[in-house]
Amino acid sequence: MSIQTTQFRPTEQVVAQAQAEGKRPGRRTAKVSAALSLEGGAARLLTVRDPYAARTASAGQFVNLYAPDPSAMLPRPFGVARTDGDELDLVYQVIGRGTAALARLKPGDEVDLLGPLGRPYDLSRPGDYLLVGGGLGVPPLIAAAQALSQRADARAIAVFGYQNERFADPLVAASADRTLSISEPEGDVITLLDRFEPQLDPARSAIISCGPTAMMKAVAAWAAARSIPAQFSLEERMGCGYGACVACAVDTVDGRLKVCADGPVFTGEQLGWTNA
Amino acid sequence: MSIQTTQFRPTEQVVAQAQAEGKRPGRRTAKVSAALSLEGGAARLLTVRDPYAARTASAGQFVNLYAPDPSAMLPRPFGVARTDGDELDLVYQVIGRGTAALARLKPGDEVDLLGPLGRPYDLSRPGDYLLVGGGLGVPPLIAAAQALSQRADARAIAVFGYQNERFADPLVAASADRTLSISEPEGDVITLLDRFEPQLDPARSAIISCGPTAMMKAVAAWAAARSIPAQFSLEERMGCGYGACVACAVDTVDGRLKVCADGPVFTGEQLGWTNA
Amino acid sequence: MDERMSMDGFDPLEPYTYRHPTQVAGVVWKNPVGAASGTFKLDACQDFYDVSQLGAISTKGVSPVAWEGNPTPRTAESPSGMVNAVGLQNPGVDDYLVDELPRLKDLGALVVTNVAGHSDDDYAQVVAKLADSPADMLEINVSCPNVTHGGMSAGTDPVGLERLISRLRAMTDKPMVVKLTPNVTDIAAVARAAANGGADALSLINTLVGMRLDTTTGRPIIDNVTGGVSGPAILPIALACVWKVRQALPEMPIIGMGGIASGSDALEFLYAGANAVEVGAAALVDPVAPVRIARQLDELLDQRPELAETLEKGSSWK
Amino acid sequence: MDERMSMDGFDPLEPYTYRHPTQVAGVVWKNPVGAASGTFKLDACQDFYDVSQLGAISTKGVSPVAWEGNPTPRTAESPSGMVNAVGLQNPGVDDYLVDELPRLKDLGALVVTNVAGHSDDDYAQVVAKLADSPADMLEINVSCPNVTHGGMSAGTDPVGLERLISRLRAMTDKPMVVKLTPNVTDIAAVARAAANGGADALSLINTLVGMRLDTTTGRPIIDNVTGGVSGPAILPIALACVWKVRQALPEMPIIGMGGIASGSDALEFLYAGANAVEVGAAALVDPVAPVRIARQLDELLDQRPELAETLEKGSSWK
Ligand SMILES: Cc1cc2nc3c(=O)[nH]c(=O)nc-3n(C[C@H](O)[C@H](O)[C@H](O)COP(=O)(O)OP(=O)(O)OC[C@H]3O[C@@H](n4cnc5c(N)ncnc54)[C@H](O)[C@@H]3O)c2cc1C
Ligand SMILES: Cc1cc2nc3c(=O)[nH]c(=O)nc-3n(C[C@H](O)[C@H](O)[C@H](O)COP(=O)(O)OP(=O)(O)OC[C@H]3O[C@@H](n4cnc5c(N)ncnc54)[C@H](O)[C@@H]3O)c2cc1C
Ligand SMILES: Cc1cc2nc3c(=O)[nH]c(=O)nc-3n(C[C@H](O)[C@H](O)[C@H](O)COP(=O)(O)O)c2cc1C
Ligand SMILES: Cc1cc2nc3c(=O)[nH]c(=O)nc-3n(C[C@H](O)[C@H](O)[C@H](O)COP(=O)(O)O)c2cc1C
Ligand code: FES
Ligand code: FES
Repeated sequence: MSIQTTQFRPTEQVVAQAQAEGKRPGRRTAKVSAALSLEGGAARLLTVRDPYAARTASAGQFVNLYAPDPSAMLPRPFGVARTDGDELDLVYQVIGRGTAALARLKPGDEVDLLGPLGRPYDLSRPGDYLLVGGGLGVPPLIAAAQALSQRADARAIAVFGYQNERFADPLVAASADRTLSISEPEGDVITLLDRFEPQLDPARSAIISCGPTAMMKAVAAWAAARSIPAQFSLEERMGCGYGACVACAVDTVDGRLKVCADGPVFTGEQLGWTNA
Repeated sequence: MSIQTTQFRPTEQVVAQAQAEGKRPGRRTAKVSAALSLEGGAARLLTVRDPYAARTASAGQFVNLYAPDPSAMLPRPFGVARTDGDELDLVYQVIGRGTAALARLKPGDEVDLLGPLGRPYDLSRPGDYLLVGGGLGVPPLIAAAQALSQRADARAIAVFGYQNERFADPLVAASADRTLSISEPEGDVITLLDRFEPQLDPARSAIISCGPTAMMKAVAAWAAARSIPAQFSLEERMGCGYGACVACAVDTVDGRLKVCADGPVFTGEQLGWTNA
Repeated sequence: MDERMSMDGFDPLEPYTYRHPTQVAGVVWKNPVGAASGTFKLDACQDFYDVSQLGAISTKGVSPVAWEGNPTPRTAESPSGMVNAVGLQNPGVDDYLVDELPRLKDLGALVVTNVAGHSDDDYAQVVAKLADSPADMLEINVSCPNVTHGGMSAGTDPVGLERLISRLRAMTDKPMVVKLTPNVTDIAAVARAAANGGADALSLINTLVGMRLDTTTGRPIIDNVTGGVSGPAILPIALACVWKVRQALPEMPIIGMGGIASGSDALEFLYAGANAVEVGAAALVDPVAPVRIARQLDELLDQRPELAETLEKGSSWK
Repeated sequence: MDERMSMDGFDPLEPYTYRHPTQVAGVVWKNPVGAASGTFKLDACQDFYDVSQLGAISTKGVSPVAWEGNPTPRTAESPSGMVNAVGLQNPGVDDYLVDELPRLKDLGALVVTNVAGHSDDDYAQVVAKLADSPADMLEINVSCPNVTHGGMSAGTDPVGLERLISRLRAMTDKPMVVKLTPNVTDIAAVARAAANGGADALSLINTLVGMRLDTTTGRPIIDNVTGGVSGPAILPIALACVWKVRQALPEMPIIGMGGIASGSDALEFLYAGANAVEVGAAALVDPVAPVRIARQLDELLDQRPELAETLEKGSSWK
């Protein structure tokens, strides 16, 4: 009389089999390498050892984590924040039941995961990238800074807005060329963008952004006014995270698309966020 | 949006509060001290640190364990097998989902528990006690042997029948005055009782038993034929284990009673198992 | 944040003064959390907590004479839930009147007496005997899936239900709650019928019909084959039922239940439109759960003055 | 014993020959496990496994024209389950006929095309277009709780259902499965109506109506307010529905579903009376779950030769 939603399947085995057949690896069980609280509890950092996800994820992609609690069935999607060899870092906040269970994980524990999922930011153009993030939207931008730091033809300028604690600054500063940040009493990312504008060459700049929708729309307007191409990573409640259920619809100029599989990254044009 | 069926409540705190008010402590969280496999996996031993249960349980009583998996909600009742200071031992077999989850517990992990529950064996008379157990019915009899070993006026003769591995012999032999056991190819507990009969004084003997119903009924008939008073510990699927739901009914000469609260120990007379 | 920690200091025995009472059909509950029928037994529960701490106690269904219930096994587990087919085993109304009811009242409990029957006459007989009793409210259980006659069938036919409730209504002045089953195509229609018959309040939901089979034998686990599903698994279904009935009957007091295991779950029912809630299965797996949930809800209501004000009206989100 | 370990060696990609086929309305499934409608998308799933490995693929409901579905949020979690209100977003039958269907057939899948409509005419329009298609079976979805017209209402009224199925029956020779909703007082009555209309098989259950509210805002989580509950939480309810329909219609092929997450769960449905099963929510939380379950069931059936023999008949425990 089994009622388990999954089985224990070690990540190495699942991945080896899938790769041999040219398929993507399904849900699997990975080991937790580290679990920390950031800046007095404003967020948490979870490091998971999953060679496949760590070595194939691109900035903007996410992984599904599954709470170590079979009664909390649905996936918890988290943007990949940083990769290091076989390990990947996730930065998250405790919101409800699933993240509370994740926060109890200790190094050596196991956690189920799927991914990497979704389409990454397009970072192919050379130039300056403004990584504009708010709150828990910053993790994929940390990954973008890491990716850009490998390149000679691009610079990463982190522009982060926080409610209070600037928990992600140390994480992004390790890779970004510059890190600007602000927290609510002082202003928001638009305040920072306005301050930074004198140093900006719109023609060779791009914005990639992730955060609350209101913030992203403001960023879209700011970018549109300056004709800076912008990409946005959306959040939506998901049923599967890999494109099977159509729970995560978003209206775009190309019709109703799936945030999980057609996104989470969309251009300002796709979203129709192009009015300054 | 919480959907947890319980909360983490450390056993010391729950017990101290309850005792101060003269109430019984509710469900609480205890630490696992040891978790072993017995005799090549025939059964498992779980040692839990719960001072209240360990110090108040009597032989025949049980505790509810709750699987460390909120989706497996119902209690898993287990007879208390042995107590040592603040710790109690449970001996169990992996049957389904809950016991499979319990088998994954390691020392230092936590497990929720309630109890001790039910009414114990009546061991008040002096004399010889035949502890007749089959399969996973032996745990409460180990506790009975332990209790009887403290007494000068009583002896404990363990009469254990197994399917295969005699996993509980070492546990009961530590306290019993004699340990007789048999496994299926050779015979059953009746075989052993017949063999032991020459050494038995029915007038100063009593039987306490736990095991499969068919076995206990055979033991009841054997005891009735010799006018030996006998007590039986029953098993029934439970909803609560503490007397609230009436899921665990058993027909007795006193009417329909609850196995969990009026039992699990009943006399042969109560059960009407008195025909030789 | 971590809920696991939030009740570390919870003490079911410590004197506690609830700050957020509610009202159901004019009866004041000291807090909005009661024990659900069939999951509370006085002898068992009073060992663990002071029963007067709860908003109300809904007792096990009482029938005209003693019922012995179904054969065992009577219960099986299901994912985040359980299936039961106790079959309303109870000592009958005469025993109830001299034993459990006076003892509950002596202990200061607010008592909702759950009434069971195999036929309209059965219900009438029990209500007649309870009319002058100290019970605070009556709860007519027309929704038990585990008895052959009466039980759920009475709660699935709006016409028959209205007739039954009208008849019982004439027999007593006690506030009368009708307990509804979710095993119907349109719960709002049944709720309206109960209201037309004169119900003062509705309680919902009773269990959903379910079963489990043993894959080693291929046979049902429960002797009765099917039983009623309760526990967290049914929470979203119960919330939708409460919400639908609240939309259909904006003024009707509603006692919501089904899968409540935390103060936050209870609060969700209040937002869906309940005036009060009851805790069933969760109390089976922790005797003090109803008290814990009452305290948790009390704290959550502190932060929601707007809800506390409208609590007695059944404040749905609309 | 420890289930957690039992599939350590499970490889969804390794060639595997199933030993226990089944039949549904004369159509042979290579194993009794299919993917449930609405939880399978070819583009998403074929990345993870070879779709021809499953007994069948039930595709997302197709409507006469493209439907855009409901606004987001479309999903919420519930204990051991989920609530969804996708609202049958799909590109319409014309697109389906030139895109997903031929691709599925090229990959060797056995295709059960799920048919959606807002009205009887809608269903008829889709069935007309599918009549000559390569679809192996049609599944008439009269049980979706998430569309305003048609959808579930068609599946709660036996008279209307019989009329609808009779009409569709006359339009095609394809084996026709009717998908039933559990949100009714008497599922056996609805099943009989479908049979009278000419259904070749029944599939059950679709989701149960449910909702969740956000206790920080007091408002429903899903934009559509209510949605359909699926996942392990509904397993015992689904088993009881299958069992009841099997008792009422001993010869009718039944595809059972609702909460299946393991081979053992699937086996339980076979004992309850199903000839085959489908996996829904479990596939959303592990793309390869249907393949894993098919393998687990295959191994369990090895140990039950008596069941394998009667599998095609829908062998309930009675
Ligand atoms: C593509 C994507 C990337 C994300 N990346 C991050 C990240 O890097 N760091 C981070 O802290 N958060 C991130 N989020 C949000 C994160 O997924 C939610 O905070 C988390 O799922 C909440 O889970 P819970 O169990 O605590 O909440 P609960 O309320 O218990 O969750 C119940 C259900 O609702 C879903 N849910 C609740 N809130 C959200 C939300 N805001 N967005 C989507 N689903 C939600 C959960 O996934 C779950 O299925 C991301 C979301 C998406 C869609
Ligand atoms: C008073 C009492 C004392 C017991 N003492 C012991 C003991 O010392 N050692 C031991 O190994 N076993 C003992 N059992 C049996 C033990 O409770 C079950 O084996 C265990 O609950 C099975 O749980 P599971 O999760 O593995 O099985 P599952 O099948 O997953 O359990 C599902 C549900 O069925 C119940 N259940 C399943 N089998 C039984 C059963 N045989 N009896 C009662 N409920 C059952 C479970 O408690 C649970 O609620 C005792 C039972 C009772 C009633
Ligand atoms: C073991 C058990 C016995 C029950 N007996 C009754 C009863 O006698 N009368 C009644 O109206 N409801 C009865 N119920 C239903 C509950 O009161 C409640 O409506 C239902 O279980 C849903 O709530 P829950 O999910 O919190 O348990 C019983 C439920 C259980 C689990
Ligand atoms: C996201 C989602 C979408 C669904 N869409 C459809 C559909 O289009 N047509 C249909 O007949 N059933 C649909 N269903 C119902 C499932 O096919 C299945 O009947 C139900 O979910 C119960 O099975 P489960 O518990 O395994 O998910 C959908 C279910 C889910 C979860
Ligand atoms: S979440 Fe299932 S398709 Fe995006
Ligand atoms: S198990 Fe609930 S009364 Fe015995």
